[in-house]
Amino acid sequence: MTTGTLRLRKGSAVLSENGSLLGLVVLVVALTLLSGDFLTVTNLLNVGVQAAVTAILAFGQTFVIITSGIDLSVGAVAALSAVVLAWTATSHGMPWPLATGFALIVGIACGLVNGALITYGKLPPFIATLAMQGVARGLGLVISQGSPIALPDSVSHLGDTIGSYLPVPVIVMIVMGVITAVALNRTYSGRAMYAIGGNEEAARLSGIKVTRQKLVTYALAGGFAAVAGIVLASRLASAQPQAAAGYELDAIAAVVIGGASLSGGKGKALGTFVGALILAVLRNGLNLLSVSAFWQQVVIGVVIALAVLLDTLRRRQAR
Amino acid sequence: MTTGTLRLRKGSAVLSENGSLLGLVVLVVALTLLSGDFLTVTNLLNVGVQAAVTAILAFGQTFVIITSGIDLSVGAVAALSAVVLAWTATSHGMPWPLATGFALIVGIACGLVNGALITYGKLPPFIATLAMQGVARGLGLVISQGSPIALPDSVSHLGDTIGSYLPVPVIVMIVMGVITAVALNRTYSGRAMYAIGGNEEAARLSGIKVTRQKLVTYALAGGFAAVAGIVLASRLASAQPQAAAGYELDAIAAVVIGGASLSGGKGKALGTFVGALILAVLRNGLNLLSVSAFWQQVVIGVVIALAVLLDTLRRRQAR
Amino acid sequence: MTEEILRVRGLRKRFPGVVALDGVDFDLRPGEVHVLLGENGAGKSTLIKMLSGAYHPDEGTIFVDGRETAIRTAEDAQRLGIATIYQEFNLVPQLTVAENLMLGRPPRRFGFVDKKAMYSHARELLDRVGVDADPRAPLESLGIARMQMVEIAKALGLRARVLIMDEPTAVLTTSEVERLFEIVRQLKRQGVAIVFITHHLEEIAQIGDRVTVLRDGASVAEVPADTPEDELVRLMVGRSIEQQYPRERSSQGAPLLEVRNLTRKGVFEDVSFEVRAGEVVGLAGLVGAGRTEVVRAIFGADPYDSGEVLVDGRPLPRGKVTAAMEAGLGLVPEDRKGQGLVLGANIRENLGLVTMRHATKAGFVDRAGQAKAAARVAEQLGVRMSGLGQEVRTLSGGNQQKIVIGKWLLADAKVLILDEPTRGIDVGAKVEIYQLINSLTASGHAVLMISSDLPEVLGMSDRVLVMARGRLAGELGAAEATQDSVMALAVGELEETA
Amino acid sequence: NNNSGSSSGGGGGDIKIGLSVSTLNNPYFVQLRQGAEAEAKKEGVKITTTDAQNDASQQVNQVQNFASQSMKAIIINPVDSAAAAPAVKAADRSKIPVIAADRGVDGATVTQTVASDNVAGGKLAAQELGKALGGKGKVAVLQGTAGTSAANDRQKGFVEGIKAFPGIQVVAQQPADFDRTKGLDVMTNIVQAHSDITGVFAANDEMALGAIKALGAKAGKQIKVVGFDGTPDGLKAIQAGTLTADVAQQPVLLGQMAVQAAVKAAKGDKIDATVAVPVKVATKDNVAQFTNGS
Ligand SMILES: Nc1ncnc2c1ncn2[C@@H]1O[C@H](COP(=O)(O)OP(=O)(O)OP(=O)(O)O)[C@@H](O)[C@H]1O
Ligand SMILES: Nc1ncnc2c1ncn2[C@@H]1O[C@H](COP(=O)(O)OP(=O)(O)OP(=O)(O)O)[C@@H](O)[C@H]1O
Ligand SMILES: [Mg+2]
Ligand SMILES: [Mg+2]
Repeated sequence: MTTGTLRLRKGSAVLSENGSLLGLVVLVVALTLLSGDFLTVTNLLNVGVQAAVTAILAFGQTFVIITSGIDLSVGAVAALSAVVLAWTATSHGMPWPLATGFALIVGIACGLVNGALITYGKLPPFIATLAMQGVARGLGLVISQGSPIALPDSVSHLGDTIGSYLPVPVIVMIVMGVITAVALNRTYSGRAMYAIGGNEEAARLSGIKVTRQKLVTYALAGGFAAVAGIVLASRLASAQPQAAAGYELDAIAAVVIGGASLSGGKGKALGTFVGALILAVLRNGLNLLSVSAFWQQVVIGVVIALAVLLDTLRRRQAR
Repeated sequence: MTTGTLRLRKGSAVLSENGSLLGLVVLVVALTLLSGDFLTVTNLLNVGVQAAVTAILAFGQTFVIITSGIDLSVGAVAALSAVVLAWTATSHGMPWPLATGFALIVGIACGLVNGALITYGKLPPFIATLAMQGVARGLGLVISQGSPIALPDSVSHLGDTIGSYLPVPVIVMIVMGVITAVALNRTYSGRAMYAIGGNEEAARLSGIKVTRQKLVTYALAGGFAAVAGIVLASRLASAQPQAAAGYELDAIAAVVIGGASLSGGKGKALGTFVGALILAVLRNGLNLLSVSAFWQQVVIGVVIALAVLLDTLRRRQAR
Repeated sequence: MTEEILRVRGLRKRFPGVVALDGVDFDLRPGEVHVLLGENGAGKSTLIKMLSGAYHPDEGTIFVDGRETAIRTAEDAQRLGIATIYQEFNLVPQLTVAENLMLGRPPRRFGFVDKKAMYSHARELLDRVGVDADPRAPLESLGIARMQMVEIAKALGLRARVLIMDEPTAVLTTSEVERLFEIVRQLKRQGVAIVFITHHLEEIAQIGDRVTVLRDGASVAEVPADTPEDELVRLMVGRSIEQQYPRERSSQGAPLLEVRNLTRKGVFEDVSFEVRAGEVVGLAGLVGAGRTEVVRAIFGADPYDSGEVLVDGRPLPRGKVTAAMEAGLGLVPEDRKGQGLVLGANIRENLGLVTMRHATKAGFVDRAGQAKAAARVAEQLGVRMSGLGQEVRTLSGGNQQKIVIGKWLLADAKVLILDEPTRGIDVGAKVEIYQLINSLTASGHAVLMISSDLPEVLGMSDRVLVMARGRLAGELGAAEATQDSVMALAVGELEETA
Repeated sequence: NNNSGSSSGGGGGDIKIGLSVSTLNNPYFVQLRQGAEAEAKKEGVKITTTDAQNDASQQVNQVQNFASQSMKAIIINPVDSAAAAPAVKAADRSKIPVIAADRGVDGATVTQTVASDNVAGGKLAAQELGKALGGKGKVAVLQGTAGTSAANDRQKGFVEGIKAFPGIQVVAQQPADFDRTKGLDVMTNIVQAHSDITGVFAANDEMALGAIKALGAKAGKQIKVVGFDGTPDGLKAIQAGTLTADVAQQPVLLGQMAVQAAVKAAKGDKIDATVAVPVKVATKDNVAQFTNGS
C-alpha cells in the first residue's frame, strides 16, 4: 500500500467519523464557485469569528448531549455571565481578571443548579434547563436593568484580532475545542459520560458515580456558556441582557449535525465543530450571495437538511 | 370500603397518573389566595382561551414525543397555515371552507415532509423539523411579504365567543384534546406510537409498519399545528407571518410537564392538557399580580421547576 | 415422510468484518422439533432472523411449502405463519403485559382498540404458559424470566404453523422449562413445526427430533436428537469436553461476605448467610423467589429496609454501589442488555468500564493499558469478534454475555456475585468460565452464584442456598444437594403457604 | 474592482449597498426595508438586505460580511446602539461609510445618523394619551421585549412624558414582547385585574392591535389606546376609531433617506452628521395624509 492510498484511507476515515464533514466540504466548494468573496483570508477569518460563540456553546452542549441530556439554558447563561462580568467590572470596579473569574463561576453555578435539579430533583433535563433559561435570562435583565452595559476596554480586547490574522475569538474557540476533545476522549469523566448516555443503569452498576458525573457535565456546559458569553460581549464591547437568545437551538443543532444523537452515548468534539462551521458558513454565504431576507430562512432550512442527508446517504452506501 | 374512600382513591389515581396535576392545583390555589381577580368565571375562560393555541400545538406534539421524536416546526407551520388561509381567502377570494381546508392540507403536508425526511431520509427528528421550521417560517414571510394579512370576517368568527360563556378556541381545544386522547388510547395508530417510542425494533419485528406510523404521527402534528394557526389567526382577525415564534418550546414543555418523556413511549393527552394549563395559568397570574417585566421570566422558570418537582417528590413518597 | 414446510439452501450473510452465515442448508417438517446447535457466534440467531424477516440474506434461497419465497418484513413472516421468539426480547417495557402480548395486532371493535377483549385474551395466554402476571401491569415490572414467558405467550398467540424459539430456556428454571415443553409437545401434536435453539444439551433429547449443527456459519451436520451429548459437543466445538463441571475445591478461609437479616418489605425477608474465602456458594430457587433482588440489595444497586451486609467484617452502607465495589464486591447482573452493557460502545470500552477508575492517572484514562487488558480477557473467554473496536450491539448473545463477565473478571473482585452468568453461553465457553471461577477461589476469592440451571448449581457449588418466596428455605452441602432435595426446598415452602 | 469611491454624479452605476435590518419580525422594519429598496431601485444602485433577527452579534457578522463583499456603503439599523460599535469600527477599517438608520450608534462615529427618536416618540405618546384622557385616569402600558433598546427608550420617554399629567396613574406595566398575540393575552389579563383603566399605551402597533382586540367594543371609546410606529394596520385602526393616536415614525421615508445618504456617501459627497426624520402623531383628523404617503 502506498502512502498515497494510506492517506486517502485516513482521509475517508476522518470523513466518515465526523458527521457532516462531507456536507461542509460540499458547502464550501459551492460557495467558492458562487461567490468570489467567499474564499478569501479575511472572509474565512470572519467565518471563524462568527462561528466562535456557537461553537463554544456547542462544545459545552456536546458533554450534555452525550449523557443523553439537553441544556436549553446555555444562551441565557452566556448572557447572564456577560452581564455579571460587565456589571462587576464597571459598577463595582472589580479588576477584570477577578470579574472574569466571577463570571465563570456564575456560569458554572448555573450549570450545577441544572445538574442538581436533574439528579437530586429527578427533573427531566428539558424542564430543568428550560426553567434555568428563564431564571438566568431574568436575572440578567434584573442586574442590567434591561440595558446593555458597556465593557471596560481591558476585557473587550478579547474580541480583537492580534496582528492581522489572529482573532482572539477563534483562538478561544480552538482552545475550548481541544479541551472538549481531550476531556471526552482521555479523561475518566469523559468516558463516563459516554457510558452514562449509552446505558445509565449499566454505568451505575459498573461503579460510575452517575450523580457526580452528571453534575460535572452540566457544570462544564455552564462554564463553556460563560466563556461564550464573555467572547460574545467582548466582540460587541458591551454585555447585552438579551444576547444569545435562541443560541441554545443553534448549539444543539451543531452537536446533532456533528453526528451526536439526542438519545445519548454518541458525539465528538470535531463533529460539533463541523456542525458549528456549517451553520456559520451557511449564514455567511447567504449574506455574500445577497439572498433575500425572507428566503434566507428557507435556504438555511433546506441546506441543513441536505448537509445531514448527504451524511446519511454516504453512510448507507458505505455499507 | 365506602364510596367516599373509593372516590378518594380514584381521585388520587387521577392525580398520580397525570403528570403535574398536583402542581396545577397548587398553582391555582396560590393564585386564588394572592389575587382576587383570578378565580372568576371570565378570567378562567380567558385562561382557557390563552391556553388554546399552545394546548392544540402540544396535543399534536404529544404524538411525536410518544414515538420518541420531537417537532420543532409546529410554531412555524401554524403561522404558515394561517398565512395561507388568509392569503387564499383574501387575495384569491377562495370561499372560506375551501381556504380552511387548504390551510389544513398545507399543515399536514409540512408534517408529511418532516416524516419523510425522518423515515426515508433517516434524518434525526431534531434536524428534520428544525429545517422545516426555517422553511415554513420563510415561506410564510415570502407569501405575506412580511406583513400581516387581515382575515375575512367569516373565518375570524372562530375566535369569537358563542353566547357569553363559550369561546370557540376553548371548544376547539377540547375537541382536539378528545381526539388526541381517543387516538392515543383506542386506535391502532395510537398504540403503535407507544410501541415505536418504547422499542422501535420490537415494534418493527411485531409487524408494525414503523415508517407508515411515523408518517401518520408527523402528519398529525402538522395538522394540529394548522388548526392551532387558524385559531390563533382568527383570534387576532389577522394572519401574522411571525406568529407563534418559539411556541414549539412551549408545546414541548407542556407535553413534558404533563409526564411524557423525550425518550419516548410515555405521554397522555390529559397530562399534556395539564401542562398547557400550567403555562397559561402562570402567565395569566403574573399579569394579574403585576410582576415586573424583568422578574417575570425568573418566576416562570422557578414555578415550572417547582410544579414538576412536586410531581417527582409525590411519586417518590408514593413508593 | 411429510412435505417440508420450510427449506433453506445456501444461505449467506455478511456483516462488516464477519461472515455470519456461509452457506447454510436447513429444513423443517410439520410436527417436528428441529434443534439448531452451535457455538456462540456460529450464526444461529442470524439464520432464524432471515426466516422471520428481520434480516435479508445476501445469497441463497428460502422455500416455503416448496415455493421459493422472499421474506422481507416481519409482516411477510406473519402472513406465512412464521412466529419467532427472539433471543433478545422484543417487548416494549413501558406498555402493559397485555399490550405486549398483542403487539402490533390488538383486538379491535368498530375500528377502535377493544381493551376489554385485549385483557381477557391476555389472561388466556398467560394462563396457558402458567404465568401469574397482571395483564394490566407494565412489562418493566416483571423480572427477566417472566418477560421470557411473556415473549413465549406472545408468539403462541399468533397461532403460527412455524414457531421459532431462540434460547427460550436460557433464563427459565426447571419447572417453567417443564411447562414450556408441555406446550411444545401439544403444538407438535397439532402439526406445528418448531425450530428450537438451546445451549442446554440435555434438553435436546427431551424435546427434539432432529439436530442441525452450525459451525462458523456453515451447517456441518444433521443428526437425530438422540445422538449422545459427547458426540453433539464434538460436532459443535470440534473437540470433546472431558468434564462439564470441573469444580476444584479449594481450602476455605474466613467469611468474606456476611449478610444478616436482610429485609426489604414485600420482596425478601430476613435473609442471612455468609460466603467464605475460597468458596462457591450457589443460590437456587424458582423464578420470582427473590434471588436477584437479594444480591442487588447486597451490591447496593437497590435499597433495603433493614439488616446488614458485611464485607471482610466491615459493614457496607446501604444503596451505594461504589462503596460495595471499594469493599471488594462485584456483580454480574442477569439482564445483560438492560444492566450489563453499553450496547452502543465497543468491546474495549465495555470490558474496561469497571476498572477504568483505578486505571486513571491525574484524571486521564490509560487507553493503551485498557486495550491490553481487554484483549487479554477477550482472548481468555474466546469472544468471537472482528476486533476490540466492534460495537457490542452487533455481537451474538452469548458473546455479549462473555463481555459482561469479562469486565468483572478484570476488576478482580474479592467476592464476585454472578447472576445467571452462563445465560446463553455455549458448552465450551462455559467450561472456560468454570475454570476461571476455580482460579478465583484458588486465589482466596469467593463466588456467590445464582443460576436457574440446576445442574450447573449442583456441579459448581460447594454449598447451595435455596430461596423460596423471598426467604431462605434451606441450605445444603455439596454432598446433600441433589436435583430433588433442592427442588423440594424451592417448592416446599410454596406448598406450605398455598 | 478598481473604481472604489471614484465615479461621481449621474446614476448609481455599480454601487452596492448593504442594509442590515435589526429585525423583519415587525412590519415597521419591513416598511423601512421597502422604502430603502424602492429608493435604491430609483437611484439604480444594488442593495442587499439582511435580517439580524434582533441579535446584535448576528448583526456584527452581517456587517463584517458586507465588508468582505466590498460594499460601497453600509446602512445599519442597529439592534442595539452600543453593540453596533464594533461592527461600525470594522467597516471603518475597510474605509466603508456607514449610515445608521432609525437608531444611533454609541461608541463609534458613523457618516450619518438618520433617526426618529424613540425617547421623543415615547414622550409624544404620553402627551397624546394625556390629552385624550383629559389629564386624568388610570392607564396600562404594554412594554416591548425586555432588554431591547426600542422597548427601553419608548418606556423611558413615556414615563417622563406622563409625569406632566399628575392626574394620570400608571396602574400596570407588563411586557408583551412587541407581539400581537401576546398583546391580546396580556391586555385581557390586565383588564381582569384593573377593570377601571381608561387608557393604554402600547410600545408598538402590533401590541396595540392585540390590545384593541382584547378591549373589544371599549377600544377607542371608554378606553383610549395609543400605539407606536404607524404601520398600515395601525393607521387602519385609527381610521376605524379603535386606535386613538399613533406615533408614526414614517419608516418608509426613513428607509428612503438612509439610501439617499448612503449613495451620496458612496460617491464621496459630504453629508450631514445627523438627519432627523420627523416623528408625527397620526390621529383620526390627519390619518389620510399618512395613508397616502405609503
Ligand atoms: N448486526 C450485526 N453486525 C455485525 N455483526 C453481526 C451482526 N449481527 C450478528 N453479527 C455477527 O454474526 C455472527 C453470528 O451471530 P449470531 O447472533 O447469529 O450467533 P449465534 O449463533 O446466535 O450465537 P449465540 O449462541 O451467542 O446466540 C457473530 O460473529 C456476530 O458478531
Ligand atoms: N478499564 C481500564 N481502563 C484503562 N486502563 C486499564 C483498564 N484496565 C486495566 N487498565 C490498565 O492496564 C494496565 C494493565 O492491567 P492488567 O490488569 O492487565 O495488569 P497486568 O497484569 O500488569 O497487565 P499486563 O500483563 O497486560 O501488563 C493497568 O496498569 C491499567 O493501567
Ligand atoms: Mg444467538
Ligand atoms: Mg433472577
